[in-house]
Amino acid sequence: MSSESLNTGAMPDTLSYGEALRLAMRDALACRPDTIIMGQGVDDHKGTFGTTLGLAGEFGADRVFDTPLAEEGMTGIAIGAALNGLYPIMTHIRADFVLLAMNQIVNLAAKYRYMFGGCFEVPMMIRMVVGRSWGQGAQHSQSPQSLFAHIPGLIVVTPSSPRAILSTYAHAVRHVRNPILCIEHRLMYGLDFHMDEEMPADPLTSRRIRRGRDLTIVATSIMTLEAQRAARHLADFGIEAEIIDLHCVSHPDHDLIMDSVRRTGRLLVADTSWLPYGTAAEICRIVAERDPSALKAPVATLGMAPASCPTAKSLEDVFYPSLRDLVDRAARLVRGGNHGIPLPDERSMADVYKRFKGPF
Amino acid sequence: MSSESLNTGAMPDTLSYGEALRLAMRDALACRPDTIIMGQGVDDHKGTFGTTLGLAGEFGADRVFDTPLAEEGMTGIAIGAALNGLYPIMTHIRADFVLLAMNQIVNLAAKYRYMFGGCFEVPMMIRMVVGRSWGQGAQHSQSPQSLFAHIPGLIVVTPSSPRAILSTYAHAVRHVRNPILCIEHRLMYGLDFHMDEEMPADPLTSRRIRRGRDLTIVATSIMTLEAQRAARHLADFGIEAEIIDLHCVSHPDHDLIMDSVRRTGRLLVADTSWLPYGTAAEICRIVAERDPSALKAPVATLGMAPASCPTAKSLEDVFYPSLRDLVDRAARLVRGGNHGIPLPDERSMADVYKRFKGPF
Amino acid sequence: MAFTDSEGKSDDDSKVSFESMMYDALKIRLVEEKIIEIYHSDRIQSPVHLSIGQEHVAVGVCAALRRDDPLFGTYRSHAFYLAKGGDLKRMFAELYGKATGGAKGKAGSMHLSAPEVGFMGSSAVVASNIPHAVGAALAARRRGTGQIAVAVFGDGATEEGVFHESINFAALHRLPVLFLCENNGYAVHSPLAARQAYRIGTLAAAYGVPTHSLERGHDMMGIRDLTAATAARVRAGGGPEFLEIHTCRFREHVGPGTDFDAGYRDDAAMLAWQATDPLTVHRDLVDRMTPALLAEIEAAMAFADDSPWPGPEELLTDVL
Amino acid sequence: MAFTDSEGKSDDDSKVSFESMMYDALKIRLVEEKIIEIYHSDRIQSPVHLSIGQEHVAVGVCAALRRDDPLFGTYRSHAFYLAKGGDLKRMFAELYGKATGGAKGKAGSMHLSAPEVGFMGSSAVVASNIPHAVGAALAARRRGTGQIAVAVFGDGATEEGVFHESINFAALHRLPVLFLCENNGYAVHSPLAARQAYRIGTLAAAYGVPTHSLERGHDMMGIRDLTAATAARVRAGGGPEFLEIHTCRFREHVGPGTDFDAGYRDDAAMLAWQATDPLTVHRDLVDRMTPALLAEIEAAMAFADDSPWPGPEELLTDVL
Ligand SMILES: Cc1ncc(C[n+]2csc(CCOP(=O)(O)OP(=O)(O)O)c2C)c(N)n1
Ligand SMILES: Cc1ncc(C[n+]2csc(CCOP(=O)(O)OP(=O)(O)O)c2C)c(N)n1
Ligand SMILES: [Mg+2]
Ligand SMILES: [Mg+2]
Repeated sequence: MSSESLNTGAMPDTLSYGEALRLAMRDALACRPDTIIMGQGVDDHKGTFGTTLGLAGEFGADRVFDTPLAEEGMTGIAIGAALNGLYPIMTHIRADFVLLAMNQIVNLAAKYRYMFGGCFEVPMMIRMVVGRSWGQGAQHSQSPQSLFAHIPGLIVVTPSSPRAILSTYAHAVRHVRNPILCIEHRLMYGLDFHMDEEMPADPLTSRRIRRGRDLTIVATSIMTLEAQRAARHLADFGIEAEIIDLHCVSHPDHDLIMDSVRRTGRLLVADTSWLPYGTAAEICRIVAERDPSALKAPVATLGMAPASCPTAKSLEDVFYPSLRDLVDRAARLVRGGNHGIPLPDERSMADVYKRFKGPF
Repeated sequence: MSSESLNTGAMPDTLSYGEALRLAMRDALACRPDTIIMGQGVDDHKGTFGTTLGLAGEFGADRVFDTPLAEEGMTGIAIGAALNGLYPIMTHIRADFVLLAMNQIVNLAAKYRYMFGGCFEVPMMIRMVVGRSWGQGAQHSQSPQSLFAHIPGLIVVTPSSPRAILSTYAHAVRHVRNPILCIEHRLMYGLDFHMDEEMPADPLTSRRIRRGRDLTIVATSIMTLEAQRAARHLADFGIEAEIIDLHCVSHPDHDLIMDSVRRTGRLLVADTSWLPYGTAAEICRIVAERDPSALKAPVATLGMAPASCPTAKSLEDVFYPSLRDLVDRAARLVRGGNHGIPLPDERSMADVYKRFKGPF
Repeated sequence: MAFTDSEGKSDDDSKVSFESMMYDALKIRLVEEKIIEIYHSDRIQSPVHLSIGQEHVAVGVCAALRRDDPLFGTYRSHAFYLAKGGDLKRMFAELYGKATGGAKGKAGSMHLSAPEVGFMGSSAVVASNIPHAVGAALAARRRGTGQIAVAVFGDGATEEGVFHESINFAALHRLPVLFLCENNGYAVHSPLAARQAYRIGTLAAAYGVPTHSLERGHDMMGIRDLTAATAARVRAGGGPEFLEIHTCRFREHVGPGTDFDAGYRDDAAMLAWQATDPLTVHRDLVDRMTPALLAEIEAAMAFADDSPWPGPEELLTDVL
Repeated sequence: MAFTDSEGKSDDDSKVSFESMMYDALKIRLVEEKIIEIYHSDRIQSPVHLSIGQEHVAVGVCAALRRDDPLFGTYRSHAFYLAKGGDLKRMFAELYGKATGGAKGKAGSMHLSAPEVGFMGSSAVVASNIPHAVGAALAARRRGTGQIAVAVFGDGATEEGVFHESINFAALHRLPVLFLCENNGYAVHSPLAARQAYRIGTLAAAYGVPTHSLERGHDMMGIRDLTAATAARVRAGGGPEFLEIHTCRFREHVGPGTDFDAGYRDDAAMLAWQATDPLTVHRDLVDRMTPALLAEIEAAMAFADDSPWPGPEELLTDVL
């Protein structure tokens, strides 16, 4: 956790992902008078899954306000506001809708600073929620980190815990003068976490969240939790996985990844999106460009199946990699096909993080 | 070249990239009555850099028509037309503008078939031109293949020759029932090519365009030409490069790549976009997942510098990899840092393919 | 029988009768009430956006369309799916995520489709279906099919730029499109006043598109007649037209409940609507029709229950 | 001197004088004519979208703005850059791709900026700057700066959905924005009739935004006065307003040439415009002012010529 003192009061021992987001939003408004939060429904009784609840009342309806349905326009408006002295935070209840604003994000927000030779800065935050389970279907389930991380000028994070949220968002609001895209995961919103995690001083990087000698798992977002579950299971059978939470997918810590792979010789990447041209590809690039000879086995990768997300639960359960898949792939990586390690039973992550059940 | 008989008359010995595009467009209109071409300026006296010139006159203003400035809307209109029996071809004079249509392409066109369980098909083509040189700057120079190739349901090609254009477009118009995105490169439009190239029967794949034992170069779009220039230079000094034109970036030929890398042990990827989360990353994934032990050295990658494209020529010249860089990186890969191979002189590809000079 | 709306007027035989529309509307209402009833059982594991209170719009409009007129819907499409003639068994199977669903379970409630009756799919990205209708109309004209294409969308959808782009192109080329805006006054929990500086009808008219605004969205006969007259002009080549039909969503935006306790709207308006709702008013007709419909619904649910889940072999079909 | 426009009327001292506006307009004209003259030399290696024929709009509008009013331009922004007070030396250096340019050569002709005089950048993606002005106005109001924000765009830009989204939000929140549409009748080579089913003024008015259409885009005094009156209301909190100013591009869309031979428009309209162009009409004033301006331009070009190229060390600065 960074040294910032958040405007959040005393920190409890445990906190849910959603509560952390609300604290981060509150802190952003409290720490600078020029922060605004804009998004569809940010001031309604649901408050963006609770994360903006009460903030319009506390900080004023001119600082936390609803918007028309106009993703491209509102993103451009946020950019203009940032250019004239505000710190806008935009929210999207699904990351899929951010594709409507791709032009403003990629052609404008990402480029304004460079294109004008440093004359301008565009400090702003775009929050978006990745949907999963309960029949989100093809248009409410995408996780677009690689689309943004490909573009110079953007910072992209996929926080996997309240600690990561608090430190990253506080740091961004205070110190980052570029657009930052925060890709949050709906399935984590209701989960409680212990607050004893360490965070690096600069939270815009990757971090190791578990040490191990047998393989390296690089994970994003909720796959970090899955990796930890898999690691605990594997440990019962003598396999020690090291886990790196990629976190800042646009600016991962290459050294951290490489050092780990050099030690373990085995790499598994677990991402929330599709594999081609995704995070799995990028991690492979890092290793292949630096030192592929560090690999004692081919890299294993896990992500969404190469299709749109189906709605039927029976298909969704196989569309996403399960804990079973993760354990099996990790065990194979270390011990080969006949690894003999029993696979855990749960079929679907959504069943485990059960707090999320429709309608949305 | 596929076995299709194009509606193009006898084929000359040499053809320019731009003329090939015009022939392909003419063929698309001639081979099926339901083809339409829609785009800004397709019927004007410039005719999309000549590629749609005269076609409105020949096939009718209801089949080749200008559109308002409305990329998202017009893409949706093309989708609707495809759903009701037409084969729409859309044009964009710069790929950057296609970002305005990202929602329709990714959330709709790519998903319509799968999302509805195969009830519908969306056969259509979206052509877009990558700008380079003559101060195109940050917003007229992007090459978004990786953004699209990440999405299941889309087919993405980066043709590097008239043969590739003729066979791929003819095949797409006749047989492909999904959206195909054709990423064309402005610098090649005016170049003449010999027509003696071989094309695989199914042009939606990658192909080897040069054999060599010392290293494998995987290239996209115009980088394929650069790779050939580099290979000729390297050959003078005893290094034989094998070149694979990735071509169908969404569906590259994994076996072709892997077989080549197994033989040469060395891999260089040369792409027209940024490296992170790009084509270079994807090729590294293919090798790392299959058999990284085939690599005798770290993979070398070449693409745009990690910044927006600067306008000043002095910066643009270093923003893009030069022939020099390509030769140097290839030579290092094979012979190490002191390779002793003299580097060719040209600073910039734009100076070589000189036919392109402003204003646009 | 108390006739509250234009259904009292004498009816042209060639038109779909009031009774038949009541049947369709009741069917939709009962289907959605059944969905509410079983939602807790988790047989439907997906978000449901109910049309209860708005069924009459779908029924009235579809009564005046040709079966092959392509219509593009939204995530809130149970009503239009059924009004256009979509099969009930396949619908329940789709809601249940079964292989016998219209889309083999890949679509669910938000993405219903029934191409065999011109129901061309439902997109859950607001306004994204509007240009599809325009494109379908372009194709209809070019292919000489005589179809008119219908874009169905809510008041909120008119805020998206693509609405503007779509209506401009349709008007410019005088395409056979019917723009149908179901104005229920809310986008999720946001009232019109928090989102729109314009009046929807005025905006549409600025494109030179004839617009018709109908306050009484429960008046199926009125909707049918207005749609029929409008569709005839559109079909005859008169260019696109715009219908705005005011209506009221009785339930929460998404999910099976009500949410008048949430404070963003009170139930007074809803109660006023309910008082004129033909499905409330015509109790006798409703009572008469209900048993057969319930039996049909039970049969559809049984079909869905008995149907298999799509197996893993379905995961990668229909991609390319 | 033959007064053809409202410049004949008596002039309020607090306002920028006609002579001073003539000076600014002439400066822009001469700068662009110089660009044409040297374009073949390849000193400017980038696309140039000239404003020749349209300078008066920029000059008239900027004469009525505060220096700190943020204004957002397009790829066709030489005129607005200079009219807003941007430095000529830095402009030529930028066009030449030199390190002393306003953006160190990273921007070029399409992306001029001069934040010190409120010229907030130029985007080459049509219409993409419109929401920026709206956002800047939001910030101005919240921060109490007293600024009004100006979005400059062409007729074609109104076709993009983002225009609709932006004006709706500005109108809804009554933000201090001036929407300024330079209607030159063409987007590249396409005439309005091939693109728009609406009249631009009518469309803007549908959002409840007061719109003013000015036919005579060469009438700098008229533009200045209209803008001043409009800006005063906007600044006073009256909400956004919309100015449509008709004008004429004398040159090809992009590049230094003319293209009346291409057939998409004939030169009759252009000749009519030229006949009332103050820069043609007021020859004496023009002749009097030209030498000093040419000297200034030569000096700026010399400055640009003598300036260094940005070195490779600049390639990766200003990214993060
Ligand atoms: C582009 C986009 N933005 C936001 C959403 C989230 N969303 C789903 S429904 C909805 C409200 C739409 O309101 P309206 O068009 O009036 O239709 P209604 O739900 O009232 O039928 C919103 C904002 C979305 N699905 N797509
Ligand atoms: C989003 C987008 N689409 C297309 C283009 C290509 N383009 C550049 S200028 C232009 C015409 C714009 O016309 P208008 O807005 O009237 O401005 P004008 O050039 O007449 O000043 C077009 C289509 C672009 N730059 N951006
Ligand atoms: Mg609504
Ligand atoms: Mg114009």
